[in-house]
Amino acid sequence: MSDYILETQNLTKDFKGFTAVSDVSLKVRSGSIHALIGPNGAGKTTVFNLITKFLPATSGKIIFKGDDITHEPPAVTARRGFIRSFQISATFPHLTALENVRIGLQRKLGTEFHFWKSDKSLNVLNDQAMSLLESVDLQTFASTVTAEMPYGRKRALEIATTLALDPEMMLLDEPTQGMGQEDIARVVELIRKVSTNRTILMVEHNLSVVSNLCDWITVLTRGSILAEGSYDEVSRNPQVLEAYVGSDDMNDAHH
Amino acid sequence: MNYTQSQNKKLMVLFAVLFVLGLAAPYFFYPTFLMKVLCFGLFASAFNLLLGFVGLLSFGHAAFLGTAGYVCGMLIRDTGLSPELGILGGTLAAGVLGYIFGKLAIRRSGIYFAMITLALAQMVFFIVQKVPGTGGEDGLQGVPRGNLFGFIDLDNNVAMYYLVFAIFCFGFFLIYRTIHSPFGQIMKAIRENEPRATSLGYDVDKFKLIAFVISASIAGLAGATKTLVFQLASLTDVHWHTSGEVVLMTLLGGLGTIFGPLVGAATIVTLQNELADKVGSWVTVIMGVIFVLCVLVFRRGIVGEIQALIRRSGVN
Amino acid sequence: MTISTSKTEYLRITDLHAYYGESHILHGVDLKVNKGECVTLLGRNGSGRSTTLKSIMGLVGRRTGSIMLNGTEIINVPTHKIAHYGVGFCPEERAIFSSLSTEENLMLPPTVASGGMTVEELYEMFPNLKERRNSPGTKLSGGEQQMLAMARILRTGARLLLLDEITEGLAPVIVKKLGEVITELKQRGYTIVLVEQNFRFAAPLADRHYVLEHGEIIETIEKDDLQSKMSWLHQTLGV
Amino acid sequence: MEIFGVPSALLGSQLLIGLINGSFYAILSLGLAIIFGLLNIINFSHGAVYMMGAFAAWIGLTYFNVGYWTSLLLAPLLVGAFGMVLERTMLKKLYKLDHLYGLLLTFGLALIIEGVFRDQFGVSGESYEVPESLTGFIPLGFMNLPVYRGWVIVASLSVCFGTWYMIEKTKLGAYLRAGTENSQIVQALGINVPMLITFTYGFGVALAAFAGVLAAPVFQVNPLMGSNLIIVVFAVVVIGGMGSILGSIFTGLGLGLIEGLTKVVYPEASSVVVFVIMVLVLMVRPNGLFGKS
Amino acid sequence: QVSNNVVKIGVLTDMSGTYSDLAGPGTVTATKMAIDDFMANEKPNFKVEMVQADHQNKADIASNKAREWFERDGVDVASELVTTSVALAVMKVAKEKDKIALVNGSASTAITNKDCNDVTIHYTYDTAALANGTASALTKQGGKTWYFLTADYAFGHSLEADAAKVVIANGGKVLGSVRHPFPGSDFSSYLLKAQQSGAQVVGLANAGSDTMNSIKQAAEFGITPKQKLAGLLMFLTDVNSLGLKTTQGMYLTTGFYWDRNDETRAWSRRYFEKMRKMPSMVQAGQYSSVYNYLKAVKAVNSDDTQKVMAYMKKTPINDFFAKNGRIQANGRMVHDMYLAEVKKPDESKYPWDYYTIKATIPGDQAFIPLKDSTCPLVKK
Ligand SMILES: Nc1ncnc2c1ncn2[C@@H]1O[C@H](COP(=O)(O)OP(=O)(O)OP(=O)(O)O)[C@@H](O)[C@H]1O
Ligand SMILES: Nc1ncnc2c1ncn2[C@@H]1O[C@H](COP(=O)(O)OP(=O)(O)OP(=O)(O)O)[C@@H](O)[C@H]1O
Ligand SMILES: CC(C)C[C@H](N)C(=O)O
Ligand SMILES: [Mg+2]
Ligand SMILES: [Mg+2]
Repeated sequence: MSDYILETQNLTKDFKGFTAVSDVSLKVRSGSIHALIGPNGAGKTTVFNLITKFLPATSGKIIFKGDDITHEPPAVTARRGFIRSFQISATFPHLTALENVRIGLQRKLGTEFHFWKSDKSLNVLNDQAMSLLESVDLQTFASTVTAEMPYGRKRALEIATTLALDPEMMLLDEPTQGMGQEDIARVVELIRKVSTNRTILMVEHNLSVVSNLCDWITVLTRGSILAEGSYDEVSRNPQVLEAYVGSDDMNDAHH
Repeated sequence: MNYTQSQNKKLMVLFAVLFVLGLAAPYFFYPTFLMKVLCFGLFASAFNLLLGFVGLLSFGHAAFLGTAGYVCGMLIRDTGLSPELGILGGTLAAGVLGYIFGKLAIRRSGIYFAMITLALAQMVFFIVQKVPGTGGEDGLQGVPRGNLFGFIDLDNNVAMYYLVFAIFCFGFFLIYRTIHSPFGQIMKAIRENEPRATSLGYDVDKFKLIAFVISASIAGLAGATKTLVFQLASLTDVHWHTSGEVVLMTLLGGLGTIFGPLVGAATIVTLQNELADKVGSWVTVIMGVIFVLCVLVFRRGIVGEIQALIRRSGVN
Repeated sequence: MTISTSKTEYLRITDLHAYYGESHILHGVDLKVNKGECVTLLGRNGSGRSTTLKSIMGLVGRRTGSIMLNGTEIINVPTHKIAHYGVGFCPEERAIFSSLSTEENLMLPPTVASGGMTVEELYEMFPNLKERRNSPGTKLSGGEQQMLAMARILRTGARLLLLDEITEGLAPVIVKKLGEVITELKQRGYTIVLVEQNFRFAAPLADRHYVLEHGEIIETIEKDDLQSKMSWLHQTLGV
Repeated sequence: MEIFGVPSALLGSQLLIGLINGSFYAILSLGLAIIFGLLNIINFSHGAVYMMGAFAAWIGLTYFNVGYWTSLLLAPLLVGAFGMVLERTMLKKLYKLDHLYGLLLTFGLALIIEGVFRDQFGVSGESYEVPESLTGFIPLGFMNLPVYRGWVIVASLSVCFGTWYMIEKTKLGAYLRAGTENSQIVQALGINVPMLITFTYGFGVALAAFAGVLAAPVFQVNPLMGSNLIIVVFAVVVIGGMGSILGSIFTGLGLGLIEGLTKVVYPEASSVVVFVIMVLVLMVRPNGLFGKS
Repeated sequence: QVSNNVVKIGVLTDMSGTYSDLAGPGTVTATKMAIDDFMANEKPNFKVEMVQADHQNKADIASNKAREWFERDGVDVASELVTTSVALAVMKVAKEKDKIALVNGSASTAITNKDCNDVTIHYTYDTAALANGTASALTKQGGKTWYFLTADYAFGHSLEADAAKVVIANGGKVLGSVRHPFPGSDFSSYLLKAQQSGAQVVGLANAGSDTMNSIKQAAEFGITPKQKLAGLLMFLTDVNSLGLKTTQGMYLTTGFYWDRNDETRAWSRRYFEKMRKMPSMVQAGQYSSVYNYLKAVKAVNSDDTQKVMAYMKKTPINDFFAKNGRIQANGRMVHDMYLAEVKKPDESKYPWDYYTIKATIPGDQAFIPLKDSTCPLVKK
């Protein structure tokens, strides 16, 4: 088994003659936090959609822990422990925070198709759900209906729900987008905390977050990989500076 | 937690009261009318399970009601099966049909789902009309009620009533249970945010399919029972108007409420029964006005409005 | 750009309350913007900044109070007329139309006054858009849509721009470009209300900052006082 | 010569007839598609307003001595105005809600309209004569095409393509399409959306009324003439792709043809064939033939 | 011995659907007239009440309603029952509850043949009588080759079959037929088929709006006058709404025409006063059947089903509707039918002056003779 938990080989996506992703070979090391950055329209979201099978690839392969998952349905991939979050917050708005997390936990119970059982049978999951909520600092919101929670807390809840599946790898699409500074700090801490024993691949424009958090960075432009390396390496790469930052100092790009 | 517990207690009390009322009802009301209300109430509840709790608008539910009715009627009349087996057979047939519909329609969503179910139901209509033995336009007439388990004479209206009541309670409880089950919990999640549920590893289509089959089977149970009550299955049962009517019943009673469909069914059945004779051809106009008002003013439906009223007075 | 015009009051909001259904979101907002000024609305998520902008456009369910635009009361004016009074709104959700091509999106809003930017100027400013001009609006990437939403209102000749989180999701290179655009717009005499998370972006552009919390203005900071208030801002907003 | 055991002359004439029916489907489904597109409402009363168009022509002729050609213009205007009143007073309140409510409201309206007409005019309906200038036949060799039916094709195709052009190629059309997606923002960009919506609804209704006037000389003018048609027209819109303009036009014509063929081969099934096609199409193209995902 | 001293008559009809013009509210009025006239003329020692309901042409609604009437409301007779499926459903309930069904609007011969029972009277007309009138007249006039346009349901099939039999019996030939979905609106493609067949007569084995649209479109495609159109079932109301210009010269068979003699005129004028329309045969038949039923109740002084039925079957009917009408063992009321030709517009002198009666078809030639009935009640 290689060090890489996820690999793409020559991944390509054409949209009616427009190549949004071309020949991307990406390697994500187990246990790392890996960032995907690049100018707008570079193809980051598309790469994400391809990896999670929300879009079919035109050509190329996706390999997760040595298995070719290119043509697997999304739910099956998810059950391998490979979970994504969405660019816009994805919770179940009319369930309480506790119930949200329980949805994640329920799969392990194996009773998801039991329509003849009482839902009281789910209460055995409450303790576990509560401790997950605690881990993201949401214990006080346990019986709040999600729709009434502040935005930043919803993102945290989403992460807690994802954690309930105990995923080996998480994909986060702009996890801090639309957040205030305070929430950003909270989410960065959270990501750091949950990254132990997990691999994280994220798209992020906020370079302070990236520099703070990420072990490895891949820069995309126009659908192809422009550069890869640690934050320091990448931020010194003149091509990256020109294409992405538009000045000669990466720090200008911090919010 | 406490709040929901006391809610639950209230609900249980309500169930008990209604159950007792249901037992006493045939001594105060015309049993055949009550049976019609119960059959349509069950049908609408089955429909509500899909629309109100899963978010799928099926515009072809009459196909299940009708198919089960015809199958049950033919089994009893033409092969001499006992009433309980006839009902079982009808229900199974609706379940199988539900599986086929589901397989074909489930991947579509929103209005496309509604339309594909409508189209499939139209085909069922056509088949029922054409297949020999259904009686075509005349309907399947003269189905004997027979003896339940060989010794309860169902020609007695009161006996028949208690059978229908028992069937209704069973179906209704099954729906209630499904909504409040681990399965129901996932269904709710799917309705709220489908992509998210997929990304958590749930096979969304499979859940919807199961819900669809449950709903179709219960609709079938209602249809088979209805055939036994009226000793007749007709093209009306498979006509798209019936599919539309069940939407109206559910909405009028209160979409996504437990009792709404029953109340809606009772209201519409009563209106049709009573109004038709008093106002003649204006009945459609009056029905139209009711729907318009219901949509413009009482959107939550009868039960929904009452619930809202109670909640508001409870808060104050 | 004489002193006198820049001192003319262009927008004044007094005691503005706004509601979504039963929830009361704004609790008496007061603010004012002079002609040619750029002000920002700062605050945490959910503090009501977007709602303030939407209230000006008449896109909120119910409002009370007063909104004076260039001497006219507009609180009861229908949304489309407000736009014709010269207000351009760039919403936070971008709202690019998928059944329209990029160029149709750009050309959609009617011209409300002369002096808007030309299409050529806009394409020069956002070359991505030029390249994707014929592709359907929502096939654009998140950032491209953001550019388009901004470009769309620069064409119309609107003199008051309400910009909600325009740097959101944009690569630094574009953010920088937008900064230059706004500076230029200010020079051309546009009046701008900016809602921003990206304080680094907003700070050098603004003449004044309003800080909102729970639907109320809790602090007004003039440009010159910014340095001295920095630590307070840090505390309240985490910037 | 024979095709499927059917003489080719008969086949030719049946296809032509199919096309004529298809042109009714096309105008009706076009109106439905436009309304669905902008208002997000499945206009169940479309059949009823079609009927109103036909009755408007009949009433005009019978009581006010208004001729066919005037009716062709006047009836859509009147019925369209009636539609606008409905929109202003009722439909307007439903835009933020689920499709379902619009469907139910218009269903209720259809019941009311049809009920009132039934009470006034009975169900047997009334006869409307083919206008003098359009009587007679065009000999086509394989059949005698009534001039009036020829006119139906010409009129409906022109109206359909005119409408298509307006929506796809003009600025007004761009407003419509944008308004379809996010009317609030379109309004914030300075376009009078409520007015646009009212006119669109009126226009869609007027199209149906126009079809009604076209139909009056061919079919018995009858309070229920629309309710029998509406389900098929729904199917057309769905097969074409909800809200797709071109989709509804082509599908309308195409289905007319297919229905025509069915009437040759297996006439009893001609009322169900459209649903079979709908299922097949949706299996392969979930959003209809011309629909966007 | 009339139970509760009240005779209750239920009028179960189509109040708002396709058949509401030819039956519907008009039959309710006719029933009321019958009751009022009966009370005034016969001065019975019991009361008569009427209830009415709209069955919307649905067998299930009809059977429900009838059940409710018989079980709960003490109704003695369910009457009118337009459309065959309704009639058959109600007949079954009536049999089960031992009450009477008076069928007027429905056409199918099944009512007095394979589905017959001993509590039903089929009063006004049936498909056999229609065929024996129109089809035989036209065939005899030289329309030897026929093509049928048939509504694809029981009634259409039955009408086509009966007419075809008559055509063949009279030396004609059936070249083909096409079945159209019911209800339909565009008949042009079927009409073209009929045209292509070259048949001399195109037989319309359908009813109501289907017939009307067929006639209208036949004119449009130039089928008429080259080929002759036979409306096998047309009511006065149909002719009224299509207008004479379209229908002129057509033959039809009817059980009643208002302008036939003084007696019919007198009654019809009274009806007209109330409805502002002349009566269809169904409406006139409804009056006659109800009136004669009440007379039977008075005669046997009981509302007991079997007693009343027995009396009615042995008593001839003589009124403005029928002369020497009699009810056969299978429930068929046998009376004279009339072959009518629709007038040309310029022949029509006053409102509702639509028909010229061409021939009277004696009852025993019009209806299926008892010996040919397949009704199990008929002892052979
Ligand atoms: N479905 C599609 N059809 C056609 N073109 C598309 C489609 N989806 C994306 N594109 C194009 O592909 C390119 C890459 O888009 P993508 O969304 O992956 O960008 P991104 O890197 O996530 O950018 P951003 O940071 O702005 O979100 C863009 O130019 C976009 O216009
Ligand atoms: N359509 C709506 N219906 C109900 N409540 C709403 C709606 N839109 C916003 N709100 C609520 O109004 C409050 C203010 O929202 P607003 O969008 O103005 O905040 P903001 O300061 O712009 O923050 P953000 O960073 O989230 O954009 C929030 O609590 C939000 O939940
Ligand atoms: C014309 C109708 C009154 C006849 C009816 N359709 C029947 O089946 O008898
Ligand atoms: Mg992106
Ligand atoms: Mg905001």
